[in-house]
Amino acid sequence: MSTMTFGRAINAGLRRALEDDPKVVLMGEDIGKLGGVFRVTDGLQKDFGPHRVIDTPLAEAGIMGSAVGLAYRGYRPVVEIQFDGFIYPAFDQIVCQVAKLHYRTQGKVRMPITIRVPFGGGIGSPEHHSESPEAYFTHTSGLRVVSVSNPQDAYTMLRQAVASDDPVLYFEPKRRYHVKGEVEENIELGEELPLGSASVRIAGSDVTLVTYGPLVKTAMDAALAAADDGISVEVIDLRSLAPIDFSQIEASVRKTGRLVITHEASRSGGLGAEIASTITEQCFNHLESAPVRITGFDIPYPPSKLESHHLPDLDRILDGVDRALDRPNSLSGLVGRTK
Amino acid sequence: MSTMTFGRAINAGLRRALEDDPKVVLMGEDIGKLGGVFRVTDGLQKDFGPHRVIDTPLAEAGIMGSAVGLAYRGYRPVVEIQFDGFIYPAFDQIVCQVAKLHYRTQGKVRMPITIRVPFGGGIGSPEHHSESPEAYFTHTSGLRVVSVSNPQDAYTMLRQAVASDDPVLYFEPKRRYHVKGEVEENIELGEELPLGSASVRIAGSDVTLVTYGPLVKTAMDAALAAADDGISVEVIDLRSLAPIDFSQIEASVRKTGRLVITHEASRSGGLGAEIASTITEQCFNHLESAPVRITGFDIPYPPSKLESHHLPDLDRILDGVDRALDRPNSLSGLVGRTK
Amino acid sequence: MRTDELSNSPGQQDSGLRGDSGIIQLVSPEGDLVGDPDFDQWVEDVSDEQLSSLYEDMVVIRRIDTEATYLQRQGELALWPPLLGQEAAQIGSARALRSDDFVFSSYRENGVAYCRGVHYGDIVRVWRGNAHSGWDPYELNMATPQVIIGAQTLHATGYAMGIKNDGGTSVAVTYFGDGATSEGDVNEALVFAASFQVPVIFFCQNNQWAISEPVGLQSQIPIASRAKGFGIPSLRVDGNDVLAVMAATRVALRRARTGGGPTFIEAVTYRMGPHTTADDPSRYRDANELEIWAAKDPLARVRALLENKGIFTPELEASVAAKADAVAKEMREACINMPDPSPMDVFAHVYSTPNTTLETQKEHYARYLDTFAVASNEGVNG
Amino acid sequence: MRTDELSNSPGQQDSGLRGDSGIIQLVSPEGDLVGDPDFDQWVEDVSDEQLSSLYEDMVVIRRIDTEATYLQRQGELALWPPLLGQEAAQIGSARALRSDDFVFSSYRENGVAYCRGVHYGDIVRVWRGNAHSGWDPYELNMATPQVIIGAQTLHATGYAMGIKNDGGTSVAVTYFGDGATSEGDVNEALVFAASFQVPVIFFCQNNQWAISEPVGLQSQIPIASRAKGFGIPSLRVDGNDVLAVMAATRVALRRARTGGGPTFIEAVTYRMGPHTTADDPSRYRDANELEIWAAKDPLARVRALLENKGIFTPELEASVAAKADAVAKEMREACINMPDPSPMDVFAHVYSTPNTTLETQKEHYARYLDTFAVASNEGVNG
Ligand SMILES: Cc1ncc(C[n+]2csc(CCOP(=O)(O)OP(=O)(O)O)c2C)c(N)n1
Ligand SMILES: Cc1ncc(C[n+]2csc(CCOP(=O)(O)OP(=O)(O)O)c2C)c(N)n1
Ligand SMILES: [Mg+2]
Ligand SMILES: [Mg+2]
Repeated sequence: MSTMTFGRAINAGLRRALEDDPKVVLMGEDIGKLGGVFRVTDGLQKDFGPHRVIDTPLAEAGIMGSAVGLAYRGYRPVVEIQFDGFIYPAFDQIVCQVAKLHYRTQGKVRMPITIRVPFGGGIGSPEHHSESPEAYFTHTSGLRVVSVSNPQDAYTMLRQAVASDDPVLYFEPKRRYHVKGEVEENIELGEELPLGSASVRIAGSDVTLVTYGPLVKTAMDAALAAADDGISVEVIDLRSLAPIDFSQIEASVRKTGRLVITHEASRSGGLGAEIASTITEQCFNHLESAPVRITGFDIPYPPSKLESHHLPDLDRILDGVDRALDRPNSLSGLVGRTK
Repeated sequence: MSTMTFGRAINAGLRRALEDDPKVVLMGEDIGKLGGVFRVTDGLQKDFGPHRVIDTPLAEAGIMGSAVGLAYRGYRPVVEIQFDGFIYPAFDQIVCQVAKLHYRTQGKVRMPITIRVPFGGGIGSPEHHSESPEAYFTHTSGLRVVSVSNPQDAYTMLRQAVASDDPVLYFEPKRRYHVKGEVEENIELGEELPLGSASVRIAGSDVTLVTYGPLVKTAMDAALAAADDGISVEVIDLRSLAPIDFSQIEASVRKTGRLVITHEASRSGGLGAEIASTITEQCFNHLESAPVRITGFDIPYPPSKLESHHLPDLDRILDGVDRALDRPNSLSGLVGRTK
Repeated sequence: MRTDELSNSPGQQDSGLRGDSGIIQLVSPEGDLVGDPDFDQWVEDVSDEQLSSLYEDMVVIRRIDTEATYLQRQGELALWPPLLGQEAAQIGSARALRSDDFVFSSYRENGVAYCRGVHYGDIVRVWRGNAHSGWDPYELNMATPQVIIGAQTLHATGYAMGIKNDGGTSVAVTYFGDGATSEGDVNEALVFAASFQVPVIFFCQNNQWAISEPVGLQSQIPIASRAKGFGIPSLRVDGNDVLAVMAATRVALRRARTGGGPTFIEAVTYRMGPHTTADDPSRYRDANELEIWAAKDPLARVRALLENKGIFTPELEASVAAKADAVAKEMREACINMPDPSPMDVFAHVYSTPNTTLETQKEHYARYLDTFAVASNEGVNG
Repeated sequence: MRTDELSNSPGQQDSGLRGDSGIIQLVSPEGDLVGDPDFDQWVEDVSDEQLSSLYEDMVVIRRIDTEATYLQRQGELALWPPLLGQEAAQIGSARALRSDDFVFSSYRENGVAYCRGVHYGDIVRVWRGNAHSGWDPYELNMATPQVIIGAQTLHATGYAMGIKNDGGTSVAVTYFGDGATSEGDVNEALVFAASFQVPVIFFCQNNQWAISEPVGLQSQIPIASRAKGFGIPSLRVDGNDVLAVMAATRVALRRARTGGGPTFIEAVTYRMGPHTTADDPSRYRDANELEIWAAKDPLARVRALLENKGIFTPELEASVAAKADAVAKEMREACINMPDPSPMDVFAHVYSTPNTTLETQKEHYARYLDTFAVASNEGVNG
């Protein structure tokens, strides 16, 4: 057990994966000598060589398509997409190849590819550097999608992702790279919770607050603030975005009767919609109010001077908690159009 | 007013757009002499010349990116994507450029691009020819997304799409191309309902059934079948998928208290989720049961011999109506896990 | 002929590559040996027997093509993409491969699949709508057909990166069309292949058309020139000359096996049929173009060569016809008797590990189907 | 110097293009005229005064670069991508353009923006985080910086399709880096440009690096060769020689304006600074590489030429310095005094027409913000 930053924990997970399995290769732009723009792959090329840690030409479709070819050959590529907003040139290869090859070949060809994507906003970056594209992938059958919220999960789930025989999109909350935490590296992968499980971060009884990735910390802060007002918030960290661990959310909502979901991605068609509608189906008679979504707006990611107005923060989450609890809130008085 | 097929109606709309505005150009693969693989552009290159109706090289990013450049220059490109499954190589240009340029330039640069996409299944095609990718685009801020369900709407909304100063994804239900209907071509665009409006196809009082594109016909058939059982189904054709005309759905659900949504696209993160969760927010106290989603499964589009098991049909929709009405249905007896 | 037989290139030196101007041709349309100082040596080991066998292959795959077209017309197949006219390009290249080479093809390479040893029924499985893949890629060392134009070229390149990492001597071979060369994927594949100098062959069948689009819309200069701008040597070969295609492929294979990196081959040929059975070429191309190319028919050419060599005997003709008949019959029967997939197969193999969301949907659909079973049982009993 | 002044190419004939071997250089690093029989004529009209003005441009943009770097260190900018070392490539090309030519650039072409007449504060607007675009593209005839590598090359190609359709004589010019040449978009742009023979110039600044990746990872042969495989003529030019760059650009412009179609120019230069202010090049490149290129500094070269010509006077030096100071001051002040966007701007211009869903979100957010106003008012009053 040692203390390390989020970024270091992923680095340690990658190192271990490279050590354990000669078929693991890392691919991406600037991941070699530079160690990636976030230094997550720092030192790995030096230690494992340029054939295991591969600086690729600047072409995302090329990276993804050649990872598919490597997987055909029995490799387990771990691909780094430099920033969320640069994943789209690879979209075709992800959606039509990575996601579908196992189905297409009736299980003959496996695609054990891990796609690491630093994502989300809050770091004052220019356009295309702060996006939350996860819903595109959770709507794509054949992929697994996860997001991590603390160094231990980052380590454990990275290793689980690499070990998975199915392709995994692994979303790293870039604004948390420098957060530190305790990490136990001597884990038995087989004994860990499966990749698809959510985790209750704070237990509570009045309202269920579901989130993932960068907003887990914000949600926990909100729960603490709410506690000061005597409101008991249960915070669930999804961890797996596809499939979603609905059983845990369901159990929580049966207890609280109230649900708030928060994410940075735009509202329309975001994960909040899937969670709200599935939970409504599963818990209709237990819900005391409509599930509330606190999300980024339906806008392109704004210039950084405006990002604080787009990103859900503690206050907006608390306003959502108030709405779920039918307490006075910013929408009070607006009848019907409760949006 | 004359009778024409769905495909012909779009052809007529394109022809009129080409006649009315010299800045309208069509672009795509095989749209010239061949008239497109569905013959939707039949005869247009002959009549307007290869500079207005442009057969492009086989490269979707190239088509979309050069359409962006043409729009910069004041043109109004109408792009044909040959099949739904071939839109992904253009995804980056659509998501990062077409959708964002107006926002990026604070309104200085407009992107009046129409992207025509024959979509959906049911025609016995090989892989990648039957997909329903609309949710990727409805989750993308900056785009308008529509789907049409009859020749008149196909004609009118195509012309509205071309006239729109914002980019429009125009999804054509390919299995309905040969359906015939009356089309009035002498329309005043300014007097038409806006592009963003839904339409009640069948009025009803027991349950609201929302759909779009190819399933509108199936939903209407289901409503007729339900009527035989004494159930009055109100069928709403969304027409606009982004933005969604929630006011009409809301009005209907306030009346019926029950909601079923059906689409071909996979369930997780599909439009059904957005509609169910928004309507739950807006009508929580009017809902008598949880909104029900009858959709394609969370699988890649299956081989054509299996597609009838993936696509919602009349029976599955009726089963969903039964669920919404708490009548005996395929899930009866399954407590809680009502999925 | 077995796959490996022709794959042992004889001991020639790599003869280097020609400029754009020269199309490699070893046999004229009249069946005469042209006499090529550079490339003849690459096929000088091809015996009369092997030549006859190449002819047999070409006749058989033409027959497969015809039979599949019939099956489509009879409603047994949903669609079929004929390879008529491209037999020499496919047989000449595929027969040069070793069985451990790995092929990534497009949808039209059914002749290549035949050479890789596919079960005949498996050729049509996809086109009947029964499955998305006709065979196990690892059994034939050939990926199943790729529908997304150009995508497979990157897979081949990545696979070749793997071969190189493994220190292997096999080669990844990717087939694609002239139209595909416009796609970003193909160009990125050239970038990666050149950058990593991996053993991959880019085999472009320039059949002059991409559905209704003539090759000139994709490139106004020979397609083979494209590769040079990426630092990849290329060969332009008469794609209707089975020996020339084999020679070019062997040159490229030799280079790849000996660490020389990628090669691009443009096989200049012609799609004599429609794009698919759903296409109507009369809308976009002149009948006389077809005539011109019919005069260069790849089968007629190898037959003329055999005749000129005096080895085209009635026995050969009969045995080839018998083989073609047998293959066609086997394919037809396998096709017609192919069992439909069962409804619950729709959920199979989305993931290799259980997925809770999908399991729920599957469970529910099974229940739903059961309601019909119950209903119809009730009907029967009641 | 005004934009249009140098854009009237003199009456030379198109001299044709060189092979890969020759890099066009008109002025040696020591400031001597090399004497080029083909290309000298393309800049023979450049007067002493104009040469001094080019020098001024280069000094000014280097100063802009330095000032912006300071502003970033001082926390006034979030980020800055320096163009240090690439002044000749940007000024030599941009000053050759007409004002009605349209530029589609990447993020590093602030020197080009300067030549297009940008307000100095607008250069840094994006990097301060105030907006995604610094200026109105139609005012400068220059699109605002593109962050997605290579995407703008397709926009330029499409724009040029429009010019051709309109029968115009302007030219679309797109700037991109060596790294960008690996992206599918850039290669597809070459396909479209060649196929439609449109007036577009592909201006690649090969500054040897794509962040930490050396150009050899993208291509092992000169980047200029890439275009030829698409049927597009190309020029390879010493990107640190402002006159050579101008000559090459004028050749390409002439071809484009007279219906000759696209040209690809590779300007061989060097990124002397970090990729951006967030980058640390010491992690991946040798200090002595920088030294080698410092000896070829583009500013030093034109200054030496002016000295050799005897026109580098103290007055010139002083006036250039004064201009640079003034520009830097204006930019700094505009930057520091730039008003923050107001919260509700976050919703502005997503669509050009009202969007019901977004209107609802906007309305709600306004109400939400009001609750704070009320709260703080209450605080004040209470
Ligand atoms: C990405 C993509 N875009 C479009 C299509 C539709 N399409 C199928 S085949 C074809 C033409 C391919 O031409 P070519 O590459 O020359 O191969 P050929 O059919 O001649 O063998 C097109 C446009 C596709 N399958 N994939
Ligand atoms: C599609 C995409 N992928 C990755 C990036 C991240 N990125 C920004 S600049 C850069 C290097 C670009 O190198 P080059 O094209 O040579 O231009 P230069 O920075 O040298 O001017 C990279 C990889 C991006 N902006 N867009
Ligand atoms: Mg072709
Ligand atoms: Mg560079």
